[in-house]
Amino acid sequence: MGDPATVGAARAALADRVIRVNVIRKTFGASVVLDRVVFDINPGETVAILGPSGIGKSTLLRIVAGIDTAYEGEVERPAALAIVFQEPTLLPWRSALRNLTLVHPGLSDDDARAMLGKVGLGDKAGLFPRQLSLGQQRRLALARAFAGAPELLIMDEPFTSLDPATAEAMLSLTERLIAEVRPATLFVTHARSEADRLADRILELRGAPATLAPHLIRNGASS
Amino acid sequence: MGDPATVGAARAALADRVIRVNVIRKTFGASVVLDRVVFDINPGETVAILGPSGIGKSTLLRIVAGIDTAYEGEVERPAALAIVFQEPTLLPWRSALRNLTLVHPGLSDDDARAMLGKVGLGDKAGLFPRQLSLGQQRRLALARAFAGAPELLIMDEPFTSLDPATAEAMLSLTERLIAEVRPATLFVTHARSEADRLADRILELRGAPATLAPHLIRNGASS
Amino acid sequence: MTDKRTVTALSLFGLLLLWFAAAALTADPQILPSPAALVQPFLREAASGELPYHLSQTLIRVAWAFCLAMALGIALGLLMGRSERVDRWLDPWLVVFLNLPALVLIVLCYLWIGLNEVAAIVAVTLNKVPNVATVVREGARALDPQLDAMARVYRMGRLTRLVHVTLPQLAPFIAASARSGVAVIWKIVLVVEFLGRSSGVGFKIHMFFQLFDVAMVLVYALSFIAVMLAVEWAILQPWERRVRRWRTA
Amino acid sequence: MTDKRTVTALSLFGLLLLWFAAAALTADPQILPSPAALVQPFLREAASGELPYHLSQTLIRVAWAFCLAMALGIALGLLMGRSERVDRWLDPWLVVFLNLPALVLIVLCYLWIGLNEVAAIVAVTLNKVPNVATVVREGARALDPQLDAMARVYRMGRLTRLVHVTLPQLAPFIAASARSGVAVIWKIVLVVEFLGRSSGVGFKIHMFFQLFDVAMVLVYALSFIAVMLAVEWAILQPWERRVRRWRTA
Amino acid sequence: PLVRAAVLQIGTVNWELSTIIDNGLDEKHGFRLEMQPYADNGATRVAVEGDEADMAVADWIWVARQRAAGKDYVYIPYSKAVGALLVPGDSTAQSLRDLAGGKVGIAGGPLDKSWLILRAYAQRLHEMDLEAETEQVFGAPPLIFKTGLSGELDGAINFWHFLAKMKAGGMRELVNVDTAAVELGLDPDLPLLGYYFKQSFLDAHPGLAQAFYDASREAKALLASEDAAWEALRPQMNAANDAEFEALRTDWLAGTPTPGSVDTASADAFLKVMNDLGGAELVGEATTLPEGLFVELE
Ligand SMILES: Nc1ncnc2c1ncn2[C@@H]1O[C@H](COP(=O)(O)OP(=O)(O)OP(=O)(O)O)[C@@H](O)[C@H]1O
Ligand SMILES: Nc1ncnc2c1ncn2[C@@H]1O[C@H](COP(=O)(O)OP(=O)(O)OP(=O)(O)O)[C@@H](O)[C@H]1O
Ligand SMILES: [Mg+2]
Ligand SMILES: [Mg+2]
Repeated sequence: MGDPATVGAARAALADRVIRVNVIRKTFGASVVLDRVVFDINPGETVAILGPSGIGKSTLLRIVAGIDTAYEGEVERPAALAIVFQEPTLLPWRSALRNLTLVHPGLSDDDARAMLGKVGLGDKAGLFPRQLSLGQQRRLALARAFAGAPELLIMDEPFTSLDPATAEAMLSLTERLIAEVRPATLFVTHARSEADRLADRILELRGAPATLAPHLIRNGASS
Repeated sequence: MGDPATVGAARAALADRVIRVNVIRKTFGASVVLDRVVFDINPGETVAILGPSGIGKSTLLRIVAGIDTAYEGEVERPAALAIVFQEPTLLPWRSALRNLTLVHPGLSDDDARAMLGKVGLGDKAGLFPRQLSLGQQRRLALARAFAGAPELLIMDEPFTSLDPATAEAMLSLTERLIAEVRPATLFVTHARSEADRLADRILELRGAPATLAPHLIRNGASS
Repeated sequence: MTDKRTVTALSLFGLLLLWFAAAALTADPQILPSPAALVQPFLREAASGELPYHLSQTLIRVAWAFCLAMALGIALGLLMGRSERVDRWLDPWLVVFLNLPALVLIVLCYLWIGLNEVAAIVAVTLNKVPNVATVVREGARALDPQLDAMARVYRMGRLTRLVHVTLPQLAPFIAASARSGVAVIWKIVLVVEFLGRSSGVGFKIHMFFQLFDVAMVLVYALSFIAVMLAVEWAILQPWERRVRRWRTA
Repeated sequence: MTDKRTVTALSLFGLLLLWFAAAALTADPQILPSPAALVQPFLREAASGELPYHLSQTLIRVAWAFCLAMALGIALGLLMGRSERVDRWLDPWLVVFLNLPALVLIVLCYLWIGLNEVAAIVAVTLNKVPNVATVVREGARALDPQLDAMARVYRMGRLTRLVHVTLPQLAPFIAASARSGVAVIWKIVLVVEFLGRSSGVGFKIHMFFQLFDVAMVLVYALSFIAVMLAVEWAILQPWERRVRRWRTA
Repeated sequence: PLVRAAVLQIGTVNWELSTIIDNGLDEKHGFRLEMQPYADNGATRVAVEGDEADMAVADWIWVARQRAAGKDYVYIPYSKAVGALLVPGDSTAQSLRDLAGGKVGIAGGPLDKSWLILRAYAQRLHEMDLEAETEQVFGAPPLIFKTGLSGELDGAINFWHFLAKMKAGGMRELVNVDTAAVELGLDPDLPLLGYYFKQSFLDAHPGLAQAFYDASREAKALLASEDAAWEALRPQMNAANDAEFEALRTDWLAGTPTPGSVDTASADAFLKVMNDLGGAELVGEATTLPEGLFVELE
């Protein structure tokens, strides 16, 4: 995790760059999924994306993360990314602990254990992902994203499959992390309450093909 | 789906049997996960299970469904089951439509299309599961469960990863199905509201190893 | 599509060029004749009916042995991969038969069954079955238990499960063992033919090798390879593309 | 553990019984000698040092060819499975080399490189590489794109990705091609040895086959099989169990 | 009766057998001959053993070994052609001694009869252990043929028809096995190669052995006297040129053994030498000449 002060200083020097998303069109075969989805994310800003199931939220995140490159338009993004996929996407043949340390070679075993503790998996370090419940797997995926010091944090419905108490714990953890590392954050959620609590700005995808809703809903509470 | 009246008559003759769950102990290696989880489900009754992430809800459902047989105790269950796993668990190499008709050989293509329409996938019949969004895959899994006429319906967090409007649609659909086919239903949820709305009875798993909470929370609203 | 064909054609052309170069470097037509030197003998053999006859004999044997070995091998591999118990019992046998020299099996088959077509095909099949079983067993061990649970809970029929749940997961393994299978089978057929048949490409190749007529050896070997390329393009690859469609869609 | 060993022992014992029965039925020790008749010749060959010598020669060749073929085959298969472009270019070559008769490759190697050890090992390796590549290519095509995306986004190092993301997914394919690989390699080594080496099990087997001495053929063949069984139990199966642990946990 | 002969498709025996069939010599002697071509020696043996053929060609040591092991094989002579050791045309070697430290290619394997006789000869004449003092490369006949011509070997022992081609290709004979045999006190007229039948087959057809032998002798006589007979064989002889054709023809005719039964005494002597050199590996249980190996012929 690193000392917040140092990380903050490094960040200031390195990455006070705006993340520009400029997706002109994204199609799958004949069907157009995204149409002119254009927005910026400022450094340290948290942006939530809302929208009905199947509209194209995950598709948009994959484009922003650079996984999907078959689209019209371009995206400017930093190199240090972290991502929480909609499904856990762990290495099933490596233990929970190794799933953290392999992805972050700089992370010591002790730090990794501490991180597992924070997401409530302190006693599961040696288990394989298949031996974890789905909620535990999702928390492991969260821990993996938080263990680096990303400049851009992308999360696809990070807090589903969790009971209210655990969800609340994960939300606070995320808030703390964002406050410490100050990454630019882009996340998808279906829960308006989560968006209100975490996001500086809320974008909504609408229509077919999906576009950003004409009036961007702004979160009055923060910034 | 079948005509509700006929199905109801057949059901009365065939399966007015109580489903008895009597799990004395379930262990994974050294760790005991379930301890004396004993309850019945009456024909046509809907039971919700609540509990924190990782407590053993999915494990319990797998035992009830007969997937996991390595436990102490026994379960009496009918033969005609339907299940919605916590993850979609579709056949990735078959189209959405075929995912329904292969599992239910009696289902005509037209009925299957109608069923897809009900879960909002009317125009996705020909797509492979990988071409669907996660929410769409989950709805396909729901459609698969609803397409039979199960005597016991088991669902593991069926309504997550859905936006509020879609979730509401799926909830009503489930209510309608339960009213029509009157299966015994056992489902896991993290949302108290879902439980209150659908369930005749709510069970809560607590502690380590997990047991049923001493006082069963009963849903005053129904039955 | 046309683009793909161009690449394939270019690639084969490159191979031909390499061969021309190698032949020029070797500079001894008895060791490696240039491709041009094969045209004449090829046409002669084709016109005389020798080549088509022996090639068809070999192809019939290969086809029989292939179908038998794949069917038995897949069944055995699936059984062993799915059941730890069966595997424990049959595994030593598999290792023994896998490593039994082709020669031994072939000679025993000929002596027991007689020097006839049945013995030849049985010998090849027995040689190949352990191979297919080994590969498919690995596939069966890697089957997804979740899908299996789903199929069982929904009481899908045996055949439906096999065709729509199990085999699609095994497809890469089956494709692998089919492709390398044809190759291995044809190599064993060569041995079978030279050990006890009076027809077939293997018989001719061995004979021409005894005569040290490398050109004719190559004519026969390449004719078979040409057939295999045709099978690859006309059957195997289109089938694979269809089966793999869901991955790339 | 002990239970497993018992089953294996019983299973091998069953095979032995079957052999006894077959030998009794054949009733011609020149066609199929009974196992008991092999003990004497085996001890004689072992004591004279002949068997250990030729066996070790063959094992060295098999080991070399195996390592080379697996390394090259995995690299090639991975490359072809992951890149459609590379695949399109190399696929025709793969089919050609896959189906080139062992005899042709072996003879060409001997003639080019000389009648020596290097030629023998190169010949076997060239024969086997296409086989491994074919199997591993199927594995590479079935790799999970999601895990790949994850590894790329998190900028995992090349080596880490290979070892911890790619190879574990290829494990069943590598195990399959390793196991059937040793078998194929050893069969080719047999041919290589009888065509142009003066030592090795293949050399002896062919010699005894010329003399029609089935008992000695079996002594040599089974000695190699015994080594393979040992390798299977001492190396391959423990390795597989370790690699497969996550599936069964 | 029908006699099915399992032969190598390219074997030199076929020259005799084709001549028999083409000239109706089989019908003339009261049987019908049919050739079944195979690609490998082993295949012809499997064919006889599996009762798919009634006879094949082998050297009598091999037949003796099988007979001693309990097979009821019997032997009818065909040819006394033996091998020789060739050296490259530009080799300076004058005797086997000069091969010390060199590389010798041998087509028939370590139990090749020519090789064994030459070893005994080297021992007798030069007190030289040929096996210890040279490096042997055993390989398929065509490979020995080709590597020999390429000059990679210091000496080569091959089957006689390859030797003929190698000589035509410029290699030179260093020692002839015939010479070596005489030196060792062996009978050079012993027909090493012959046809073998199952005794039971001959018993079922009395007189067939003699009839077949007569046909064989007549074919040899025909080939010795008439060029036209050779012209008929030329397509299957695979002679690249006239020189090779002539060499093959001369060497083949030189292999004609003296008529009549095999001399058991000299055969026994020969077998003893083989037993000394090759041991059980070569002769198996046939440490002495098995009873009834050679068919009585006149
Ligand atoms: N490979 C593909 N081929 C065709 N259509 C696709 C493909 N991938 C996605 N789609 C379609 O694109 C649309 C958007 O999918 P996406 O996964 O981005 O939805 P989403 O907004 O994340 O939904 P959810 O909230 O359910 O996860 C869906 O309608 C889906 O059917
Ligand atoms: N194969 C296994 N080996 C060891 N432990 C296991 C195994 N499978 C599950 N567990 C443990 O059993 C516990 C219960 O898992 P289960 O999947 O039933 O939880 P859950 O209640 O469904 O949680 P969630 O709400 O997160 O899905 C978890 O703590 C998990 O780590
Ligand atoms: Mg999504
Ligand atoms: Mg669960």
